[in-house]
Amino acid sequence: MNQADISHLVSRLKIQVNPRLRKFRNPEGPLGRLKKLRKTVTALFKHERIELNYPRAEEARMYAERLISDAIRYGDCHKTTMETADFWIEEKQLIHKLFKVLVPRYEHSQTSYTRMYRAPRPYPGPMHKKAVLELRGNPYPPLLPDFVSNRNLIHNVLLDEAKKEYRSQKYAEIAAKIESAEKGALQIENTASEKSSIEQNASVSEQKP
Amino acid sequence: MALSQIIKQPTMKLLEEKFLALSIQSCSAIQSRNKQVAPQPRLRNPTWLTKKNRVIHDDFLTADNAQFVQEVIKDRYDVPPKVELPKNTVEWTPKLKRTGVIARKIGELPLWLKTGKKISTTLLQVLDNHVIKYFTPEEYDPPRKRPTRIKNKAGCLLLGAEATDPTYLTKEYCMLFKNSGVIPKKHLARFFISPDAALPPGTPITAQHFSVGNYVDVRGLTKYRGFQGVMKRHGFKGMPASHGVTKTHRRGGNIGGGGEKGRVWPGTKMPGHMGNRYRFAKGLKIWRINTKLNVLWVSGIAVPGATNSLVYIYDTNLPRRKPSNPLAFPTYFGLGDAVAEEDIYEESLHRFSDPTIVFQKE
Amino acid sequence: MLYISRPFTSIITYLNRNIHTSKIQCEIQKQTRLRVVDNSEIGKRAMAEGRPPKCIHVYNKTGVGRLGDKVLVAIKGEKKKGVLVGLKQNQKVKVPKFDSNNLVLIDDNGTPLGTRIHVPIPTVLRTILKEKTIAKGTDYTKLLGIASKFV
Amino acid sequence: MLVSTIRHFKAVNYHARILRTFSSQIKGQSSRSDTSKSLSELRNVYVEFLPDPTVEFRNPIREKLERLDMLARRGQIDIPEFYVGSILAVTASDPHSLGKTNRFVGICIKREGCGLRAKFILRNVIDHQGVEVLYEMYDPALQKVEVLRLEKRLDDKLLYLRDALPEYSTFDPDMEIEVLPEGSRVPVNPLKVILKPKPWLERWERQNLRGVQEFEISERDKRRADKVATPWLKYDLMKNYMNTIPEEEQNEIFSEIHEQLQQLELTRKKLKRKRSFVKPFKLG
Repeated sequence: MNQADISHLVSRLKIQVNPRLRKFRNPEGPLGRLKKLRKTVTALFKHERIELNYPRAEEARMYAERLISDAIRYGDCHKTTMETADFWIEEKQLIHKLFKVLVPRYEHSQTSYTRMYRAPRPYPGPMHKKAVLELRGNPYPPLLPDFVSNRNLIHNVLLDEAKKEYRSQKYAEIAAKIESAEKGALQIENTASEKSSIEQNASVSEQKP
Repeated sequence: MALSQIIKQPTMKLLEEKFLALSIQSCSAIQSRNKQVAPQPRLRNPTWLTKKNRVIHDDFLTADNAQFVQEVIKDRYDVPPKVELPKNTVEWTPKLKRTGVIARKIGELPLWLKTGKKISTTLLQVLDNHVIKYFTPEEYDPPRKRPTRIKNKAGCLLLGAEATDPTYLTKEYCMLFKNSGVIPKKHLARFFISPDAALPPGTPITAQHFSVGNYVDVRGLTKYRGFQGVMKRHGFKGMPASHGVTKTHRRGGNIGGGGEKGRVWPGTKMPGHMGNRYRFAKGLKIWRINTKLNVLWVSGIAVPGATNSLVYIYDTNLPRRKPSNPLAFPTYFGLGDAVAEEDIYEESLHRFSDPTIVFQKE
Repeated sequence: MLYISRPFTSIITYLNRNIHTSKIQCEIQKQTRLRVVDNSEIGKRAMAEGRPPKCIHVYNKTGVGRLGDKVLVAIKGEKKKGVLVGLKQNQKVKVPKFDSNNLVLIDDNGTPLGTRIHVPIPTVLRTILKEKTIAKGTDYTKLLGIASKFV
Repeated sequence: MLVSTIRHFKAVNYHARILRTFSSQIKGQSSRSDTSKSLSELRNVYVEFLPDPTVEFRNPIREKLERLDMLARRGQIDIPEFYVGSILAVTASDPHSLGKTNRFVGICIKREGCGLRAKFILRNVIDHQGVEVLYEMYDPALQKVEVLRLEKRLDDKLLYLRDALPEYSTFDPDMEIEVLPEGSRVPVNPLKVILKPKPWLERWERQNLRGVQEFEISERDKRRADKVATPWLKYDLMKNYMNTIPEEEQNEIFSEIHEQLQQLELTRKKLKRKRSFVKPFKLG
């Protein structure tokens, strides 16, 4: 049971994080792994949309998200953040892009800063899964067709009709219920006002069942 | 003359029939010699093992329609099913077998006794269990037919746990829940019970099915560790690191003698897949129950499975740990006037809200 | 600091002999050097000469000395018995762990050879030694009487 | 492929919705300036209320139950704010001498664990003998935990005091409580200790200690230390992320238990006032 490290605060990432990091075995050890990933992160910041193997894309995506979120959180005057950015971005002019372009772009973003798609695998060819990794708000045309106007799809039309019918039935039932409740309340009122006479009491008891 | 032509002749046909009859007779004669052998098991899954998850296509529903689907589900299942409690219940006796429950292992925490001793416990959260169906002993058709020597016949109770969104499930799976009136559940489990312990469909089962101080058996799927060597899998000692040992530091060594018995005996401990099997942790004491969140604290940290994995809790079958006081039979219905405490502790347990322990002279 | 005036080599031998840097060697077993913490004559002289006693037997079934165990030590060319009253090993909760492996010399009846223990000893020894006294028939609790401080 | 990506996109949208509602809650909290300030302080004072960040061991219900138990125990005993480097006095009931208590004074050299398993180690030198005791914070046999001197040191762990000269870990058992002025920050003691010559219990030259005076090491040790050093570990952003709890989640936890903690602080303040009133009558 380890204590959480609170010396350096971080923001919650807006993507799902793998519980374990991939090892990417490397002759240089863990540092070699970081060096490998930083090439991808630099390329992502430079080109804004890249196609690569899936495992590396997923891993690099987490680091890119962390870098942007730290940059948003601490800004460019924070020493540790600047050092980290310096380590992760190999082409140094991109550090300016991170703090001056990407930070304003994502400052008020409620979703993740990057987006990842599974890409088709070349056939015949290696069996590796492929992925497309991109920064949100990039200048390229979108990869997927737009499905915003899906109201005219057949099942949506059918569901619309079903909805109308279902609701009308439901509201009718509710109205009936209220009416009956009102009636019941009226009856109770009547009983309360006419409680004094024994005859009426008897009549009410007849009505009740 | 060809053989087929001979067979076509009526006399030959008769002969053939006779021959076949003879052969069948002789076969049955051989079988009758092995009367006591149990019949071959029939491979047939229980009726509730249907395909569970629907293939999900993206339907591009509008937000309104998606909301409408959820509304229908809510209207359909929001009302808890009306259950008629069993009327002629019998008193619990040690020979009766109650149902178990489906639970989730949620972690491990220390507790302290009044003597100042620290014990480690595992927390098991009893999920929203509901009875789905009861199969009487006659109805329940086990895949393997046993010889008729079983005296105490057991019924089978099907429990479901963890309500889920029915739109993700297949129609066949949802139909299993139709008669019970509960919302389709993610997990199903069967429990063999005495016919007296039968419960009507829709009955909820809570953590108070068990009581503090009693013992339970917990069954879970152990963590899968892949293909492992004998040192990790069976706790072998391995061989020395040096002193002329080459290439056999973590190996098992000899696996048997030669000569007449020169073969690998069944059950020899060797490398192989480790874990990913259902295992019991037996005789765990219940120390504490939280009735609000349905959590049990049971002793030990050896409950099989990872944190957040499913486990099944049964009354213990260890003869010396059977409960002395009568249990809630067939389950706890909460009919008494007194509202249960939020936290029920075992007597010897220190409550965190109690004052500091002081060791006094007797 | 006592040994600074001695030749350099003797410092090295002393340190090598006495200070264990790995965890496993914090265990008390045969050949372990111990520190006498009572004021018995033989113990005082042995410590002052820089020849601390060496454990040559642990009286239990594991052969590893725990708190309150009886050990046989070789001290100044003699064999003496002693009780472990403080260990370097990591201990359980609320049981103190010391910077040295401490020993109090006793005779065969459990009577301590010295008259005073000049370091604190753990209170858990009260329970441990009482249990041992009942089990073994020798009165070990006498050494609690000469303790100066409990922690 | 297409379908799965769109589903993924939907899932992200869903998370975003949750986040939005959550962040609006947080904003609502931060408008009350005093609350938000104390929230940021709470994480330093009550570190053990944050759960173990290891993903596979986490479960919200277990964590909640654990926090409730911790609060219940804190209602019975006042566990004050302390750090590694503070000097504490712990009074525990002693099962080995019935009816009596055991008081140990020492410097806190390590804090570890979280939740009900939180522990700390105290060290002192008594009669020229170094003694260390490990205590559990939520042990029901602890009667009193007093902070005699509240301060921090330059390092997170002071295990090197075991190899330092004994005067650095010698403290008077009858020490008086040193009271800090109200509202002041916890002072950091810039003391640099002198280590004894080798051999050591650990290879201190590999640990980048700040609270130790410079010592001489051989060329070989230096080379080896450089070989195993991991200066890039601070750049492994995901590893760091997995060792901590994100701030949003911390705020969630502390806003849940904030009221009870505030109540505990109030009772502590009352007790303190009482104690200071009684003080003149005590004869030293």
